[in-house]
Amino acid sequence: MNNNACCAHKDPHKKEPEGVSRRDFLGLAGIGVAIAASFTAIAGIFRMTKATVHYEESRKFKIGMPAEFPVGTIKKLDDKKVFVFADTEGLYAISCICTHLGCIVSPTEWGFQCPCHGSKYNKDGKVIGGPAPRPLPWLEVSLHEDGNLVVDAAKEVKKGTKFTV
Amino acid sequence: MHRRFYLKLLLVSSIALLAFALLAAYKEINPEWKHYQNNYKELFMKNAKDEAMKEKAKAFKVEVQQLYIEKLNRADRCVSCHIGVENPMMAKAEAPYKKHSGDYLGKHPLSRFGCTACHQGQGRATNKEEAHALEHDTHWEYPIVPLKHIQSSCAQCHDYAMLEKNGADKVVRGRKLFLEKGCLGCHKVDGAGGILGKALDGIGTQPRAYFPMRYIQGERTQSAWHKEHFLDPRAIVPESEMKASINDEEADFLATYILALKSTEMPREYRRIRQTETPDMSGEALYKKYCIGCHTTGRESYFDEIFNRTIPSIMNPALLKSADNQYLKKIVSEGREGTQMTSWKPTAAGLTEQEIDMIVEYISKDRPAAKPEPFDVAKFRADVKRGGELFNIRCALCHGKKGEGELGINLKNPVVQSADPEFLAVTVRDGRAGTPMPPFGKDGVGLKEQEIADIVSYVKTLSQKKL
Amino acid sequence: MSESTQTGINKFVGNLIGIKDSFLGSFLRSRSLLSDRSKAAVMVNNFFLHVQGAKTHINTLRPTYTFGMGLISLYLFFFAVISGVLLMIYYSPSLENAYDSVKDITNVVFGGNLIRNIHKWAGEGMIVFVMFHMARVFFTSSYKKGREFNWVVGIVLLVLTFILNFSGYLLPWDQLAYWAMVIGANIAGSPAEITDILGITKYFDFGGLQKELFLGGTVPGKATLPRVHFFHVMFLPIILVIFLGVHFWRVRKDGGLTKPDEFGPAPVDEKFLALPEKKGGIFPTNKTYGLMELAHGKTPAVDKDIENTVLSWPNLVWAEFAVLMLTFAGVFVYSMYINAPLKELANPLIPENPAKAPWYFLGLQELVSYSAFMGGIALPTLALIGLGLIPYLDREPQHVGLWFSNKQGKSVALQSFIVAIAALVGLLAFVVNFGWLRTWFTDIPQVAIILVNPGTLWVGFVMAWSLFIIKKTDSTRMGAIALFTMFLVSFVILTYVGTELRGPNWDFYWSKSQWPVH
Amino acid sequence: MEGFSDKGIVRTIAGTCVIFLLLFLAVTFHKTDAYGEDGSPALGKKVYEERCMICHGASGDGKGLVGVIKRSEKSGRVLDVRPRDFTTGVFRFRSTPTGCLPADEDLMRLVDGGITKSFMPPHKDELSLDEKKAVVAYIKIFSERWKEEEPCKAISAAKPKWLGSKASVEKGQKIYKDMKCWECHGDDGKGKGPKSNELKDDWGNQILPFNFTAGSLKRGANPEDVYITFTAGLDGTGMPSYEDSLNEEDRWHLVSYTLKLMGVVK
Repeated sequence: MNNNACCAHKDPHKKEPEGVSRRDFLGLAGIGVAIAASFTAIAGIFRMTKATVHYEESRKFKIGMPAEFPVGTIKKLDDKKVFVFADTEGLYAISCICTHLGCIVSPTEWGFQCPCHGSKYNKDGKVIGGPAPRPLPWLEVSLHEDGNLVVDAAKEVKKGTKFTV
Repeated sequence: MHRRFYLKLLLVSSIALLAFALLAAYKEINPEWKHYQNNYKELFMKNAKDEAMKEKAKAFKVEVQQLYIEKLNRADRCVSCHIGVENPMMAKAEAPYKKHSGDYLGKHPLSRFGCTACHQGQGRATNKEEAHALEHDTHWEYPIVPLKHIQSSCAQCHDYAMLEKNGADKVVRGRKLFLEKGCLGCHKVDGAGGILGKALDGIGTQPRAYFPMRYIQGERTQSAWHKEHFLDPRAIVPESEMKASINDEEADFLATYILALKSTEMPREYRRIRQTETPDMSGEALYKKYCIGCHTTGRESYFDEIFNRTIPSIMNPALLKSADNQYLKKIVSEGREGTQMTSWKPTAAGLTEQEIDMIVEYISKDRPAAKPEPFDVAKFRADVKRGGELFNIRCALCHGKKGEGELGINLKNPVVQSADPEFLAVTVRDGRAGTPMPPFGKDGVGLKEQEIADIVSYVKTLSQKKL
Repeated sequence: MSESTQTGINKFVGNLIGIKDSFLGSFLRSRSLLSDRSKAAVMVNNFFLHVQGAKTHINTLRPTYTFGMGLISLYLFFFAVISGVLLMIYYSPSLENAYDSVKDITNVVFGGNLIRNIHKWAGEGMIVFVMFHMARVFFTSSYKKGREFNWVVGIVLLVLTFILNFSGYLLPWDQLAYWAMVIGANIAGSPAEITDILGITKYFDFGGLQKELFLGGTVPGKATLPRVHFFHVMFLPIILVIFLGVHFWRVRKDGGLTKPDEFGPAPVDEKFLALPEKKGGIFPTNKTYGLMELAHGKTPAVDKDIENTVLSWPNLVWAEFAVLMLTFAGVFVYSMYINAPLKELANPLIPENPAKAPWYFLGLQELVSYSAFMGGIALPTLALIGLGLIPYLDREPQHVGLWFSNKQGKSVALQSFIVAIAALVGLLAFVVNFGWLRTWFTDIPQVAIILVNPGTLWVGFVMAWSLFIIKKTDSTRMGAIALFTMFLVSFVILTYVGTELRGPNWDFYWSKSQWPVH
Repeated sequence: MEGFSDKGIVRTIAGTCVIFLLLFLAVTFHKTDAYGEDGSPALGKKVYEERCMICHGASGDGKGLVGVIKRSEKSGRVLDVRPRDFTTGVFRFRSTPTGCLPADEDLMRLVDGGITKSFMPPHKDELSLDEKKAVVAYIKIFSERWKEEEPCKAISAAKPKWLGSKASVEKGQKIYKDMKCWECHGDDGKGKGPKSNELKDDWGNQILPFNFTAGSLKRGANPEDVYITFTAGLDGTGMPSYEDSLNEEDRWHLVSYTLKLMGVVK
């Protein structure tokens, strides 16, 4: 850059490096920072719309004492949207939220039926008909230190895992 | 003159619009409730005796009446049609102008309670069909409570002792029936009760969609459902195991009580639960609460088609002769796994230890003095294989090859498996009088004591057999 | 008396008397409406009227050309906005009061039920008339040279109309609303199916993001209603108005509505034009000036209206005003007799059975019942992109302004119509009777069902068919007609199947009376 | 709902006809292979004492150690179930006309299959064929009638094609009304007719008419069994034989109506 920038003409003969002149640099920098600033603002706006706290009950809940689930029980905990079964091998919980689009499946003699789009599951939750992409998730059953059974609706376990008291 | 299409279109549309707008305006200013209020005004003027009343009648203003109750978050507009509900002169008028029956409005002023707190129905509606919401297509979850079940709303604030004294006989009778028919044997309420049926906490506020209406003949409302379900449970819920022999009148009372089990509480200052009467803790009351549903009198054992199993006679002196209270208590607490006999301990069905003791004490009140002849099983060297053969010939008939039980009781459950062998041996030898279990010992089939000991040892191995 | 010599009082009184004229003059900015020039001025100088040109082509005034579809859609939008604003006075978007406030509107507010019905039916009417408008624009090939981008803006408007209607029926927080939110959110979240298969959900869960943005959580609840209310009342209408502006501005820049190339005014047009007031005089027209107008033709036209146009005032203004009142009357009468639905209060435990969306989404619901991602997102997006690209793939300039272009167009449309009905009905009958991959091979991996399902098969068939038509007729226009006809047919058939033939558990029933009561 | 394409329907009808034919042949052949008369009496006595005496009593009079078993039906009625008394030779589930002794096959069938709701357990795989023959022969000693009377010929039952058709059901309903079946079985077939409470069997004990809606018939639910019940009647109970009062075709109509009450036929 020649130093007397204010009024000197560029000397055509003196070969100066093909760089960016000061005025262009300032212009480019201005535009660059403006874009960066607006993107940050937009990112901020989007981040703002993402709810940081959910007004929902916790998805880990107690369902009662083991004795309340003797062998052969089939119980639908309505407000928790979970089926709890007890058979000779142990206790297990299957979520009743359809994996297709979130309706509540209802029990039938051959398994579960979703009322919204016709997805069908067998007794273990495996999809046997309709558009459901994944089987009904089996949820983790564990024992709370105070002796109550606890189901964690957020933690899916492999099909067939049964909790023995 | 103008053949112009658009001008004609404009004219026609505008005329149509104007006409329908006027029609709409007319319909808007003549809603259903205005007709009722005009009739009421005439009636009021006719019935008004003295001058002041006449003046008041004339000054009556016809408009939407609304009772807004902040604490209950209700805005009831029922009084827009039921306009004469507080007017003593309307005592003899027919509905909807009739004065409210009894002096209930005296103690429960409209301004503080509104109507739907007790009568349910759709308070915000301003026409009869939607307000009463009896039809399914009114899309309202809480149809109006029929008058014969209206007392179910009293229990939201009053305790049953007070209700009994003040004539709320239907819901009180309903509760007495509920506690005496053994409903708690299968249904849990407030944490205590069996687990075969659905828990009944808050059943009174369940929305209409909760009840399967497929087989209902009458009205599709909660109260009609309960009534029909009590009369024939399996007709409404085919796979139900409900054992209820309830006649028509009892069904009404029970339905009223069931509707009184509400999950929504009235705010604190509305409630008049002064002193909750101490629950009758006597053995008999507890027996009626929990056991009578299946064991009825407890005197005779019978094979039940619904459970597909024999229900033992738990107050049978023959049983009490050889079974001591400690064994009975174990049965009541642990229940018989694999059968409908639920475990009643505090962590399961929720009875306290003391309650279980009271029940066992009540059951064993007719224990005969004589003790059965002792049977020292220990001195016999038991041959389980021989016991197995004998079991298959003699016992499998009634108790099932694997002891899962059908006519005979289930022998696989932990209570029998861990019972005292002498008790089992005595039972096999003497049989159980009053039940189909015959004596196999010397004064019956005539098996030798060694054979009985073998059978008992084989019975003890039944729990390993997979069902 | 000149101005300066008058006394203050006289001036004041003079102005006071003349206030009527001075105000009117200032307001209307035009003097008597006799001469052409003043009629043109009225159009140009008025803020509202200047959206239309000073002169209008005779073809535009023929009802049988556009049937006023676009106009009706616009007016329906007006009525929806006006009634919407009125509803906002009483509606409260909080979970506890939403349902009660809607009940109050229908029960107590004076005219409340009527206004709510108008808002609902104007909104749904928009969908009907926007679809007709799109069909009219397409079949009169009014998307050609210069108007391509306006067609794309039209597609955006179509989508906005659907989403506005969707967010609308979520607000009352009744059973339909709650379960529509659950299903809508999960459709939005269905890309997670794909990211799961690709195993990248942990890093880039696009589905989850969309669902979170819409619900404000994982389940419709306290945070969802205000968001939907914001979208429905503020965000979407503003965007729609912006695009509307662009849409109208471009229509004007592209020279108003399209018109057939060889156009001669037919005697029937007389009915649609205002009679000339001027009875005699040299010039048949009211032309009192030598305004040189922009003429498109080659030969100078003297004493003949330029390019078969007439003054917008009063012709077009009357026409538009008539359509306005027609639309208003239509919506008003419909709303008086048919109530907007309002189901039970939302109950997260008991889904409705059948859980049916309003009619215009039932076609989509049928596709969704085959695969959530494909039916819910992929196929609709593909359809919209396909529609949007039509003007860029069919650039044949001939036959603009003629319904179905020519005789061949009509036959291709008819052919495609019949083939579409036969094929789609056959496909649906097959699916209903014999089920699909999942019923035959229960262990089939989900990706197979996502890729091969009745939805994808049908879209594939439609594309193949239109390519076949292009090959056979050697004209992209014909291919476009085939494609568009099949799109309309499938929309109608799938909607009918979803409305009439689907019952509880989305099973097939011939009639509603066969539904098992549950 | 899985509908069948035309090809599917044709294939299924053909298949069922073939199976029915085989079944029919098996049933007819099965009948002719008569049971041997003998079977040593000692073995019969041993088996009887080990398994039957406990209920049917040492003298076969039905008063064994087990005594009366109470049964509570689904409809809430409680019924006393008593073991069969062999001394009178009166049996209910016979394929021989009313008043006759049962054929050996009848007894063998009862020992094999047992009677579901009367706690008579099945012995299909507990006893060998010889033991069954022996015990069937042994119980004949309890009643003199076996010595005096000649066994009668079994009733044959051929199922007509139109059984269960709409017309047949309607005719059956008319017969049900005319023959006053509803007096015991009730209008809805639930067994609660006006006279259903004061019915007594030959031994004077209360007996309740069958509840068609409760499903399993003791003798077996296929139409032939129902037809035989109408023709042979259930001796010892209130159920008369309609062999003479109704011709064969009417009886088959009555069978159609019964199947409808039981929900077997739509």
